[in-house]
Amino acid sequence: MTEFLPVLAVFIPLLGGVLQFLMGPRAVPVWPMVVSGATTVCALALVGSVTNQGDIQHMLGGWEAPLGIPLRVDGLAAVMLLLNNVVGGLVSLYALGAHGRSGAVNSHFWALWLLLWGSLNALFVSGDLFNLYVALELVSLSAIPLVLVAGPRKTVAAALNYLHFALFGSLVYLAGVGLTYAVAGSLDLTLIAGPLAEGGPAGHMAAACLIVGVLIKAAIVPFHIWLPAAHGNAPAAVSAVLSALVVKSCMYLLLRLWTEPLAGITVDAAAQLLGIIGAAAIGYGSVQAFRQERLKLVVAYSTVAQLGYMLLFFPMAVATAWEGAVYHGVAHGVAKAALFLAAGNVLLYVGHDRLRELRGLDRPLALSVFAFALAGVSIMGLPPSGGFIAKWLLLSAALETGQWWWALVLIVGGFLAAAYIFRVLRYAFLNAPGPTIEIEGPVPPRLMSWTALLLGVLSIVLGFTTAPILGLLGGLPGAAP
Amino acid sequence: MMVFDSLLALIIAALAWRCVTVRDLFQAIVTFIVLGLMLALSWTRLDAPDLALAEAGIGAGLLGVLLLSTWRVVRDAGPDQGEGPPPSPWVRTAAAVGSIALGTAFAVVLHTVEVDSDRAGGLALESLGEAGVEQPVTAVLLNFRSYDTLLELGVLLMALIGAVLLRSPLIHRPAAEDTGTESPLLPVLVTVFTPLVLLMGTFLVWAGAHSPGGAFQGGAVLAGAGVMLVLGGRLGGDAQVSLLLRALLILGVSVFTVIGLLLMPLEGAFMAYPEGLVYPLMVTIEFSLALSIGLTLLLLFTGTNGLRGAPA
Amino acid sequence: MSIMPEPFALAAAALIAVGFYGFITQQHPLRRLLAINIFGNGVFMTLILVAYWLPGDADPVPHAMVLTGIVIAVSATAFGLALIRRRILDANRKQDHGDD
Amino acid sequence: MSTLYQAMPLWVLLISLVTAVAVFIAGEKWQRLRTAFNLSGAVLKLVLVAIMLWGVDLGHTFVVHLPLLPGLNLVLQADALALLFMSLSAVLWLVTTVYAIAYLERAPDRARFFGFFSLCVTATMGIAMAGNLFTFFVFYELLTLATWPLVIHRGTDKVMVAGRTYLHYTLGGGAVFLLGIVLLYHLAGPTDFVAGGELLHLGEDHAGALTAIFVLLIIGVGVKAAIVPLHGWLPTAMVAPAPVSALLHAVAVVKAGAFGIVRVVHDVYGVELVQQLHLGTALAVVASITIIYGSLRAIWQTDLKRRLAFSTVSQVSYVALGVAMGSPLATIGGLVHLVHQGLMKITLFFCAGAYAETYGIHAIRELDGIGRRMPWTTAMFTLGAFGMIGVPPLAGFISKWYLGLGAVDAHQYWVIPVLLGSTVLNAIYFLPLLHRAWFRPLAITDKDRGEAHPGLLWPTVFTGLSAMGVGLLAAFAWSPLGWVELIVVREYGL
Repeated sequence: MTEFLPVLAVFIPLLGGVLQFLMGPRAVPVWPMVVSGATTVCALALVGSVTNQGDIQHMLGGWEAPLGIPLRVDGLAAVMLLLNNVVGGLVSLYALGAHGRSGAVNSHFWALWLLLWGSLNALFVSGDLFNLYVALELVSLSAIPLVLVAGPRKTVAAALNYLHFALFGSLVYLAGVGLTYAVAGSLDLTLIAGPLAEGGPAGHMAAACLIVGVLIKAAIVPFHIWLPAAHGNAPAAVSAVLSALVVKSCMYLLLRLWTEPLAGITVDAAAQLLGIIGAAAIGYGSVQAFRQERLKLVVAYSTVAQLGYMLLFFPMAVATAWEGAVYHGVAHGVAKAALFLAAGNVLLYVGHDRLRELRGLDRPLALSVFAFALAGVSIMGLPPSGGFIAKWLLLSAALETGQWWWALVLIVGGFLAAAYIFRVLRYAFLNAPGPTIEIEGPVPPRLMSWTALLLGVLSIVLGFTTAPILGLLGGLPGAAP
Repeated sequence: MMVFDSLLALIIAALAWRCVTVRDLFQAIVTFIVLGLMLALSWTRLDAPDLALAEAGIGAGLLGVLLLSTWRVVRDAGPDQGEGPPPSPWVRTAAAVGSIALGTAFAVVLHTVEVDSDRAGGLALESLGEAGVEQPVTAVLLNFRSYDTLLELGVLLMALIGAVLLRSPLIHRPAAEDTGTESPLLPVLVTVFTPLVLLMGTFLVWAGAHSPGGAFQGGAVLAGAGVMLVLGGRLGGDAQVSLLLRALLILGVSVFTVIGLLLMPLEGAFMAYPEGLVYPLMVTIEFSLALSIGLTLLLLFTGTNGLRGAPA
Repeated sequence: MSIMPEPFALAAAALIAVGFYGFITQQHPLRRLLAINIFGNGVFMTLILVAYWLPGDADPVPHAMVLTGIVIAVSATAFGLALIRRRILDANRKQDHGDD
Repeated sequence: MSTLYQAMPLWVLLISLVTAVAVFIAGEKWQRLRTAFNLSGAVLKLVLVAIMLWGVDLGHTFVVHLPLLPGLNLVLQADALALLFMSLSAVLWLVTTVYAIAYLERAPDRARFFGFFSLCVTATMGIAMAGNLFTFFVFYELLTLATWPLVIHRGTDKVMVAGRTYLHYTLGGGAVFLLGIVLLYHLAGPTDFVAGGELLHLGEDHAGALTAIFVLLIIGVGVKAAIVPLHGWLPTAMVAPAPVSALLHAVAVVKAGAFGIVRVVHDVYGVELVQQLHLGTALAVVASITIIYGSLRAIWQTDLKRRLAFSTVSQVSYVALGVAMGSPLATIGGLVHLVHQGLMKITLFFCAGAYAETYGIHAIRELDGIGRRMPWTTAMFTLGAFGMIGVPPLAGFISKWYLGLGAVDAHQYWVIPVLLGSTVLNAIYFLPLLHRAWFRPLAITDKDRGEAHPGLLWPTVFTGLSAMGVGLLAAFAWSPLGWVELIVVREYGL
């Protein structure tokens, strides 16, 4: 039974989304909630069985590699599945409040969201290079229409820009897949490391294409230009998923590719370059976040910055850095979802999210502001929170490898994050004359406030659950235990 | 043949260059369509008739019609649809240098790559007997790597939902405008050719099991027939989508998934088929795929929720 | 592989280079989509060459990949065209009729 | 039973955390329920701490481990030193809560205030019980985060500027501290707080690195302890409501910093290593400079709370001075000042708050003649001020006496003029206040409203009398001095 779980984790939401499309508005919200629940349960069962019994592999169609496509769930995939489905489940609950009423657009929202959820699961369990390309496309092409749910008029430009980059990035990745196949004759992630390493220029070209393609899709500086508009204008639930999970899935892929198929071919210069790009992303994203005048744009630029931390793994490449990078991914995912959901509640209540006019917000929206603050703690990397543990691990790794300059990047990055998070909180607590909230909208339903808060609390709780999560993750692939 | 190939390659490169650099949008689109056809031609030279068919039908044909229709919207909107200022000379130079470096690197790599002959494809050719179909590409698409194909159908469906969300139909221009520019012959052509095209599509799907063709090519041809009907005014977009149409749209992915899931406990693997049933299952899947693909492509073309027969 | 220039390999490289150039320099969203598709065609050509280089029959695996890739690229492009149309419609409709 | 008993640190921590959550949930609406939660939490905590005091006195150990990473644990342990700080916090939390309920009677956002107030105490308890630097840091930063909303509670533009200054200092200090910890763990591996430290064996080979790390760690905790030149935030943070200032100065923030200095010197490096690296004298010099500088600045302040703030800058460094000299007697003086200064300073701030709340008095010149209107409050103020100056037999005298003995013991004779100078300066900035309050004609023109609200007065009387009591009863075993002697005996293995 356990070997069927990966398939179910992918196809319960995928089929659920397809059937939602078939049934239309009448099925909202019962059917999507049933599917969300089933998906979460199934995925958590999968994670549980990986925890207990180790890696799971399922050869699709019964064909052995390299002919068939393997589904594999190892520690890294299990951790990402855990993140994806916990955040996904909570976002579904939030969306029940935001998109729970019947209606054509809401029906499409649920269909797309379930499809996206399944696509992300598909990405995490895939063990095949080309299948990962298809999964990447699935993720992008369900994510982009989701942006439009906020109303096409204000999102169409952002969606178009997003599509350009997503499409281009995946074609670059596909070029890498093609070259890899030429050199290795296989697409199975476990079979291509050796041939790629001996592949000469073609091997290097393949590796470069794979990495650059994923970087484009992950919105890493300088390929980030599509991200703020898309993440900043989408509906709150979608922004949360995009920032917490979608770009994260690309970072996951980068970690996976780098440590497994490309392990023999990566050169130190490339690793250092990735680290420098990461540092640039941290600096640029944070400064931009500080300069934004709209709450959701602050959060969106914060994503640009936070993704940079995961790139710091590559130059250090020791077990501590590995754990730090993955843990950062998890912590950021949870915290960023909380931030966007809280921002969504603000938007619902105030009708806009212009920072300067959000004075005294903590009185009507105490729960959401509190959720924002809790998640902010993790984003700043302050204890006790998941973000702090990740920062601690990365700091340790920087000293362990003698590359102390990354430690400086981490410390400065923390300050910059504090600057933009406290700037938002300052306005929320401000009780001084100035532009204030004019039209008070509906108070967000409890469900929406509490899911945001729950995610905020989770991002703090992650500061104490390191041992089980890192135990599930396992050590750096290929390193001596 | 070397000369012919070289000439073809040169034409391809030149067309690509022209498509990117030509000032006029219409010419760029036409160049792109011709480029697609030239690519199809070159791919027949590379032992890939299936792909040539697909490229000609989908990549050049269907996409070409879609591009031209969109071009009309752009043209009607007036001249000022360019996005922002043109890039600075510095950007141009950097892009030129970058692309030359990229192209050179690719050319070098493609000439020096030591291809591994012991590969999955060889295995696929050897295992054709177990796949239920004789055509190797169909075998890979529907059996060995059927999971990719299944997910790909998801991509199609998502693109469709996205287009529906946009509510930017192509085919609701006032009919009076259109009739002036279109040939009076068109309705006749449509009447004559549509059944033929439909027949051809069906044949392509069925033939996919043995010879070049298959669900995608067949689906594309079906969509082509639909496009002809739409252009001929026989079929129009509709803001509402009927349950039947939705059912047909998801037929492919549902049949594929449900068969896979139902047989999973029996066969011990998702999308594994019992030996005796392989062929009928393949054909069932293939036809439902073609139908869904065709309809999806057609709806992507009309950009509407649904379809309805238009009054003559 | 021989050192003899292979015309189609050069064509693939040219498509990739030109597509990349267009992606960077084109401002119009439709032109940019065309450039991306040209880049994609270069990638597909590469895959077909890889298939072609298998001794004996052509390798069906890259062919299947290309077929999948074409369908994905076309549907994404079709969606992109819908986006472009919507954008133009919005730009034209100064007096909007609301979003949903 | 035994596991539950062993896990006492966790319960003590949770009780204020749960109180915080309950207060947040009760919200603005249910004021009585909220107050009930608040007070019962504070009382319950006091009971738990009393049980632990009794346990530690009997030699029980309380340790809770939560493994986070291989070799990295969250450790809560209650040793005698921890309990010194915990008892102070638990008592003053209850008192301050009562005071704050009265003080904020009609103010808005009370739920937020009391929620973060409880969170602040949680953090302080965590700091007290932290069993290693990592745990210490976790709660140290939590304290920063929990106090920020209290500092900016009023939400005006001016307050926000102060809040920003506060963050600049504390987050900066936190980052330096973190760097120090990571470097130390990298050098020596994760080590728990142990009397005498575990780093002595590294002293030979890594003297430079250890010195650098020591400096980083002291800067990290020195920011909160307001050691010159890291004290800038403290006078600015005076914009906070009076109970917050009281808490910040007497219990939570500055004490956390001072307590951190004690932990670093005693339980991470160990007195022996600190002396071996010549860091003790350096720290003592910095502390002395702070003592004199703070007192000097206090003289020129015209605002009552600001004068008290600079007084705090000065007084807290007595703790650092005591531990830096490395003699048992000086350590006794420093540690006992942790408690004594807390009681005295909180009394003074309570009085300042009562003056401000009752007659709107902020500037020192407005104090003229207030002793006749508010005799009890002013009497307590007088007690606190005399204590600060070090008039025998009040609490401050005990501290200074032991510091002086310690200086002689450690042959650091230059410290004695510092202590004497500080005493003179204390007198210079406190005595005129008392003179004004008792002997000048009344300055304010408001109508006579008599004494402060009982909710403000009684906590003040309690802390004022305690400040006197711990001095008078210092010879008893259960006095702070007795307890500190126990700590020092255990610490130095005498």
